[in-house]
Parts: sequence; C-alpha cells; structure tokens
Amino acid sequence: MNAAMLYALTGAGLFALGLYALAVQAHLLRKIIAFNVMGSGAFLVLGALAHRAPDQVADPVPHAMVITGIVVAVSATAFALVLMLRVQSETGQPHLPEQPSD
Amino acid sequence: MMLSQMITIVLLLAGAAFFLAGTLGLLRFPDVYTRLHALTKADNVGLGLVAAGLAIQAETWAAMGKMALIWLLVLLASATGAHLVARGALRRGIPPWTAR
Amino acid sequence: MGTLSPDSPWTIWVIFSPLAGAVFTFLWPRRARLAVPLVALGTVGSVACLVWQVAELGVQSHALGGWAAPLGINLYADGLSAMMLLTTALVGAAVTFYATEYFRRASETARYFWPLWLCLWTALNALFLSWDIFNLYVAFELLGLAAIALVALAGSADALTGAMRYLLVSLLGSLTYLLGVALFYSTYGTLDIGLLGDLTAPSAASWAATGLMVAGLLLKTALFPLHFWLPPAHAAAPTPVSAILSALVVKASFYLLLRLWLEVFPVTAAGLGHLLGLLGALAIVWGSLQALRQTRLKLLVAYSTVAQLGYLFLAFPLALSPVAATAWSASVFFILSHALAKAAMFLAAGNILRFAGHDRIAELGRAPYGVSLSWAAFGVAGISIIGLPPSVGFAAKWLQLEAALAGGQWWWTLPIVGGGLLATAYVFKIISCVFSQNGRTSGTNGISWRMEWTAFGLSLAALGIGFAAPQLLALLNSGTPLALHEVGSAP
Amino acid sequence: MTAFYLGLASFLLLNLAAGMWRILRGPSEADRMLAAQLFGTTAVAILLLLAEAMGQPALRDVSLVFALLAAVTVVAFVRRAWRPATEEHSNDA
Amino acid sequence: MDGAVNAAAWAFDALLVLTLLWLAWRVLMGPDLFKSIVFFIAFGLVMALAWVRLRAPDVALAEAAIGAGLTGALFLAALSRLAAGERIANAKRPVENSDTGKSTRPHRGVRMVFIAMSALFFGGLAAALLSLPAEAPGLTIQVAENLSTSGVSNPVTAVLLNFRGYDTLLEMGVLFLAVVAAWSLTPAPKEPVSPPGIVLASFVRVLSPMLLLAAGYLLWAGTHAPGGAFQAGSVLAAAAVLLLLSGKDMKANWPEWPLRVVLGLGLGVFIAIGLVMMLIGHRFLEYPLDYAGDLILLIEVAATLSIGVTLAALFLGGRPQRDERK
Repeated sequence: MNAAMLYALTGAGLFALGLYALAVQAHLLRKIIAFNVMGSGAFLVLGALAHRAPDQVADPVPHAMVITGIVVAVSATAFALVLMLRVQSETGQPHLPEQPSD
Repeated sequence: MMLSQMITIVLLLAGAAFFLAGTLGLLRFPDVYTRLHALTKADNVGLGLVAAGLAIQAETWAAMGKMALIWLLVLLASATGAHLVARGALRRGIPPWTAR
Repeated sequence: MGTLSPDSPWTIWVIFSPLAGAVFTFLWPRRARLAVPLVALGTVGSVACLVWQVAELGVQSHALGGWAAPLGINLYADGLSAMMLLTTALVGAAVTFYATEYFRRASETARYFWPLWLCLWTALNALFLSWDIFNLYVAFELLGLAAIALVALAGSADALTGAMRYLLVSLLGSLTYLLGVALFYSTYGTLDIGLLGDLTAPSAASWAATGLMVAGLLLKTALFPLHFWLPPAHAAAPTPVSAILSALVVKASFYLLLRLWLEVFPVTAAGLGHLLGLLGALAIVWGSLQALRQTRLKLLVAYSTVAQLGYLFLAFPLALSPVAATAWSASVFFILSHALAKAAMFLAAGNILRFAGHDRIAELGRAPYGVSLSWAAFGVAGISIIGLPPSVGFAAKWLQLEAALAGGQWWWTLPIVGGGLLATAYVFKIISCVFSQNGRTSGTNGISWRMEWTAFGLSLAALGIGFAAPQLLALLNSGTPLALHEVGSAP
Repeated sequence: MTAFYLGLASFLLLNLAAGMWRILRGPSEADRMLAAQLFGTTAVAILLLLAEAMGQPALRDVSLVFALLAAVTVVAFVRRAWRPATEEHSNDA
Repeated sequence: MDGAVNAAAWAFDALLVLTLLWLAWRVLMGPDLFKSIVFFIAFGLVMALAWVRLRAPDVALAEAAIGAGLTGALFLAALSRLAAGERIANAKRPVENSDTGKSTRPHRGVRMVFIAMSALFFGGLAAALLSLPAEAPGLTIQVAENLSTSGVSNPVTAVLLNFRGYDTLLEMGVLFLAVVAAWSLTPAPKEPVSPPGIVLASFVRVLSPMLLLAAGYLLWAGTHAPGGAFQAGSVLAAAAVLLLLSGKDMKANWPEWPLRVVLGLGLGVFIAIGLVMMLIGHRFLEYPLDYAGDLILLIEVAATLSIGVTLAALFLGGRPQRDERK
C-alpha cells in the first residue's frame, strides 16, 4: 500500500463521491461542479498509477494525458456553464424540468 | 549540523509560529476586519520567514531571487485582496466590531 | 489481415479537410457559402479514395509523428472503418446540401452551424480512424460537444433542456470511458488497440476496465434503459441536426463498442453478450411501442431510432456462435441502412414541419399536397426501416435471421420479425395521413426543391444500395477480424 | 532536514484544514473568501517547503503561479460574486 | 534518518488525502452554493499539492493555473449571472420563493439507493486498483530512449507535442469548438460596469505585465523544465480575466476579426505545420530531426496565444457585442 495506491484510491473515492452528488443534486451548477470533482478523481487515478514507475521518476505519458484531460474538462465546463445560463433564461429555473414521458 | 541549517530551522519555526498566529486569529477574531489583519499580516510575515529560511539553502542566487519575487507577489496580492474585501464589506454595511 | 501498406496520405486528408473547413468558416463566415461545398467535396473525395485503397490494397495505416505504436498514435483504416466512413460521407454530403438551403434565411444561425457541423464531421472521421484508446476519448469529447452545441442551436426551451440533458449524459459517459482507459493503460502499459488486443487477459483490472468502458459507451449509444436523453434532444434539434444525430453520432459510440469488443476486451463472456442482446430486444419493443404512442412526428422518428438501435445490439449474442462473421456484418449493414433511411426520414419530417408549421400527427392530413415529394421520401425510407426487399435494411435483417438460425439461437428471430411488424405500424400511422382526404392545402412555401430532393435521394439510396450488398460485404471483410471471433478462439 | 521540511509542511496543511472551519461557519461571504485567500498563501509556503524536501526546484514555478493567481479568485469574488447586502444576510440565516 | 523521512512523508500524504476527501464532501454536499464554490477553489489548490507529491510538476502547474484559478473565477462569474437571471425570473413570476442553490434532495429512500450504488462502484474500482502490481514502468523507458530525438528535453512536453502531437491537436480542436459553441449560444451577458477604484486599477496595471512575463517564462521553460503551452496559456488567460474584472472593456478596443484569427491561430498553425511535414515527404506531424525543437516552439507560441484568448473568451460567456452588428 504505497503512496501511489493511496492517491489512486482517493481518486476512485472522489469519482464515486462525484457520481453520488451528480445523481442526487438537482441544481445544474452543482451537477457541473460534481463533474469537475469526478474529472479530478479520474485524473488522480491516472496520475497516481503513473507514480509507480521505478527509481523516483514518474511515467510522463499519463501526465500528458492528464494535462490534455484538464484542458478538455475546463472547455466542457465553460460550455456547460453558458448552456446552463441559457436554460435558466429560457425556462426560468436552473434545473432540468421533470421528464414528462419516459 | 551546520550553522546555515541551524538558521534555517530557526527561521522556519518562526515562520510556522506566525502562520499559527494567523490561523488562530482567523478562527478567534469576532468580525471580518480583525480577521483581515490576522490573515494578511501574520501569514505574509510567516511566508517571508519561510522563504528566507529556504533561501539560505537555495543552491543559486537565481533561486533566491525567485523566492523573493514570489514573496513580493503574494504580498501584493493579499494586500490588494484585503483592501478590496474590507472596502466591499464596509460598503455592504457589515458593522466593525466594537468592544461592548 | 491484408497487407499493412504504411502511411497512406488519404487517412490524413479525411480528417483535416473538414477541420480546416471548420476553422475557415469560423474566420470568414460570409465566404462560407463558397467554402462549404468545396470542403464537402474534398472530404467525400478523400473518403472515396481511402475506401478504394482499403478495398484494393487492404488495411491502410499512418503512424502519426513518425513514432511507432507503443509511443505514438496510429491511424488505422480497415473494412469496418471504411464502411463507417462511407456512411458518414454519404449522409454528411446530403445533409450539407440540405443545410445550405435550410439555413438560407437564418443567416445568424448558419454562421455558427457550419463550423460546428464541420467539427462534428472531423470528430466522426477521427473516431473511425483512430487506433489509440486515449485519442478516442478526445475525439469522443469533440464529437459530444459539437453535437450538443448543434442541438442547442435551435434555441427553443426544449431544445436547450434536451441539449443540457444530453451534455450531462455525454460527460458522464466520457468520464467513465476515461476511467476504463486509465485502468487498461495502468495494467498493460500501452494505449494502442492492436497491442492491447494481444496483451489483454482476464484479470480483475481488465474486467473492471471492460465494465467501465461498456457502461460509458452504452450510455452514449442510448441503449434501452439509458435512452431517456435521446428523443427530446433529437426531436427538438434543427432538422439537419436531427438527421446527423440519429444517423451518425449515435452510431459512432456503437462503432467504438464494436471495435473494442472485437479487438481489446478479454475473452468476451457469453453472459455480457446475452445481456446486451436482451437489452437490444427490449429496446426494439419499447422503442416501437413508444413511437406508436407519440403525437408529434419528430418524436416518433426519434423513438424509432431508439428501437432500431436495438437491432445493432442483437449481434452480440448472435456472434457467440460459429457464424460470428455473418452476425457482425449484419449489424454493420444495419448501421448503413438505418443511417441512410433515418436521415431521409428526419429530412422529410423537417420539410413537412416547415411546410405545415407544426408536426402534430393528428392535423398533418391537411398538408399533404404542398410537400408530396417529402411524403414519398418518408414512405420509401419507411420501407428500409421496416426491412422490405430490396433495401439494405432487408439485407441486414436477412443476414441476422440467417445468423440466428444457423447459430442455433432461434429465439432471437422473435424481436427481429416483431420489430419489423411494429415498424410497419408506426410508419403507416404517418403515411395514413396522406390518404385521409380531409385537407385543403395549407402552409408556407418555404420548401425548395433541393430540400425535398435530398430527402428523396437519401431514401432511394437506402433502397438502391441493397443491390451493392456483395461488394460492401467484400469491403467489410478486407482486414477486419470479424471471422476470427468465433467462440473460444483467443483474439 | 527533509523530515523537518515535511513535518513543517504537514503542520501548515493542518493550518489549512483549520482555515476550512472558517469557510464552513463564516457568517458573511467575505469571511469565506478570506479563508480561500489564506489557502493561497499557505499553499505557496507548503510548495516552497516541498520543493526543498523533494529536491525539485521546478516546484518553485508552481508556487510562482499560485502567487500570481491567488488574486484572480479574490478579485472575481469582489467584482462579481459578492451579492448586494440585502440578500446576503437572508441566505446565511 | 530514512525512517523519519518516510514517516513524515506518510503523515503529509495521509493528511493531504483526508483534506482532499473532506473538501470534496463539503463541495458536493454543502447546502449553500457560494460556500461550495469557495470550497471548490480550495479543492483545486489542494489538488495541485497532490500533483506535486505525485512528482508531476507539469500537471501541478496546469491544475494550479486552470483548476484553482480559472475554473474558480468561471464558477464565481456564473454564480453572479445565475443570481442576476434569478432576479429577472422572479420579476416575471414572483410566485414561489427562489432557492439560492439550496440543494434540493430527493427523499431518503432514493438517496439510500444512490449511496449504495456509488459505494458499490467505489468497492469494485478499489478492488481493481489494488489488484494492480506495485511496480509498473509504463512507457518511461521508450520515452527516455527517444527523448534525444524529440527536440525538447522535458519528457512531458516531448510526449504532448511530439510523440502524441495528434492528441494535443484534437484537444486544441476541443478548445476551439468550446468557443464556437459558446458564441453560438448567446451574446456575452452585460456585466454591471462599476469603476474599479484606485487600488484594483493600479494592482491590475502592476500585475498584468508580470503575468505576461510569467506566461512567456513558462512557455520558454516548457522545453526543458515543467511548463509549456497550456500552463502559459492559462496564465495569459488569468491576465485577461483580471483586465475584464477590473472593468476594462476588452470588447471595445479589440476589433472582432483579429479576435477570431487569434482564436483559430493555435489550431491553424498546428494543422499547417502537420501538412507541411507531409508535403516534404514525412508522415503527418513528423518533424525533421534538426528542426524539431524550433517547430515545437513555434506551435507552442501559437498555442499559448490561442489558449489564452480562448479561455478569456470563455470567461466572457458569449459572443462579444460588437459581433452583433455583422
């Protein structure tokens, strides 16, 4: 149970927490924040497992993947915020209406 | 234990003491304005001491210069932040604490 | 597996002509009217050359940046990718032709439709060619964001809520898929699909990664229990966008699931295959019943997509029998037939909607004469959806029935045939409006011949390509390891 | 020496955790934003210590970025997210 | 002495992990939305510390600049626009009271089901993670071998811009798409323009050049030390955000067409260089050996400019007003 595995489990924990919050919270801004936490969790899993490389140097490929992921996450978040504000201006409330028919 | 390491340890401990004071102030003080004092003053002095302590161990002058620059930037940022928060709080009518 | 001729340039042009077009149309929106046909021609031309190369010389690949597999990213075009690229090119070109007319008056939305649509086309082509699981994640994200932005372009309240719900589902699916990528990379140390295929062996980590990836992809393919987001988004989007979404975007995540199932996932368990088949059958029944209940035309067509997607998933249990190759070819044919027919249906429905001003099925009877060609297109597309000869849909259903009977799993024939009957029901529910003579012609004349002929052309293509089935079958088998995946043979 | 640096970094992390209590309880939004600024300063100190402890001088660039960006969130709060006085007390009741 | 270092390292990691999880819990479950956002800013800071402990300074830089700085500012701006939107919505129908982001939860039973499901998910994932071997080289060896021919000496930049350059190109495409999508949705909301006051104005005037200098430094350092296009771009965006926040009307003195060119610049230069490589007989994005470093730097400069302006445009939250009249 070295440090890398500790951080990997934390990443998994963050992902599960985000998943729970995503399912429970109704406010759209809270859902977007939950996605950010889930994204950080997934990247932490990736980055922590890269730390297992021998002799104190971490594997650079997952680091590049995480940086790409962070930039993708921030652009998705920015777009989601703009869309949320548009939903609020059209429907008057920052929630998704209840699904009328399945 | 070389002399420089002794000085570093002393400076770092002093820095930690100031950080502790800052945090205690933040938790214990009654209103926004007093907490601003605790936060801005104590923490920045704490950071200055930590930076100074580490600068002694720094291998090149450039590293020392960079640490000094970091400290100055943090000073600038927290001073502005403190001013903005205080002015905003005053304008929003948060009453300053007065000893009853 | 065919000769692996290195570095075909066409794989690059297929991806970067639409991307360059997207940047151009964003920088010079007023010159989009000239640039878009050029870019569309360039893309379709390079897709045609690539498909010809794959058919003649076998698998094409391109080591990007000059780095070999484990370190660099490979582009890889085999029979399966060629078929998907062909479908995307056909439907994409038709929708581009339709959209130039559809957005003629709404220049404000058109200014942003072209960069978004060309980005989506790039993402589709990049997804079908990429041979690297993390690269597929980035292409997936590009695809999702472009599709959601296009849905939100309609600007109405339910378009925006549909787009928001689609965004939440898309982000959740991508993050789950990313977690699967993290697990696979941490276990096997490579991201290349080919290398992963040789290394994967059943272990706790690879099972978890498979489960995560399958869950993420099912969410984005809107398979039965997870289909709630599809109808509102597809119905509320502008007409050309609905056609693109139902015909192409939903198929991209199925293609990815199929590619990973064939190449990467450790020995595919019979249980998971049968579960997917069961969900597919439920999707067919539930989607068709919901389609029958709908009162609005575009929602009916959207629920028909949910139903037709079920057919694709029937291939998973059928492939667990010695006739796996027939089962996989059937589902790829389904992708082609549904793409063409559903695009035609949505374009026709869009014409009717624009002409009559509303799409409430009950009152559609009064407006059959203004857009008679669109009604014809809807009917002909219905033939392919139902699966009557000589359409490609019929060829696909025939192959699937053949695989079901030859593989000894006769019970799968029930959803196939049942689905056909239900499809007949909801198609004729619409066609019957034409024969009810209670109408005087009403509605604006905002329909140009281009829009009607595109819909009709696509429906004819869905009918006509049935004749080219043998050539398509040959193309599909050049380089795709379809036959390899009989039960028990290690990948 | 490294153990001393790491011990000190842990102590500062405790300080950080204590600051969080102010975010939780802080009566007014200004208090919460104060605590966020505390995090910035403490994080810079922790980073400088870690740079020394882990022997990676590159971490000083990270603390430089922290120092530069500490102001962005505070200014964003003051200029945008600070709601007018009337509403503020109601939601914290 | 070694035991003490391990113990201290373990203490720091355990404390950091606990802080991270507790912060995430407060971010997600807190009743008040503003409190959640402040916790989220703290979460970003502690996350950057976690990346530092995982020996990933490049990622720590990106997380610090984008995660803690920009995303926090984006959320705060979104919150203020949300409240403004709510005031308009209330004016139209002042019926039921508007919740200010109070987290409306489904009733108890449903929450139990979700708790069980996410706990199960965590259990399965943890089991899979624990089954992984403790030591795995990954692609470290291949990267180290080919580093000399990649034109840069920082392995992460080598992977980002040479070995997996196509990933970064598609990712620039995602950024470009996000701006186009945001512009297609709405015109930029009008922010309450108030004079910044002497302190903020002079602060921004002093800090902006430093931010630009830092962005240039990070860009240049990216070839041999942690840094690179994305970190430099986000520091550049922070400068632009500060200018926007201090009431400088970026839209007025920034003509619309050059803004679009800079937005498309990063992607355009990347594609152009890739295609030029193909014209001289190489494969796509295969840099000739002796020009690799210069080409990567050229791409990074274009990417930094593009990312900085793109993230600032995303902070703006819609297409600039001048765009309307076209």
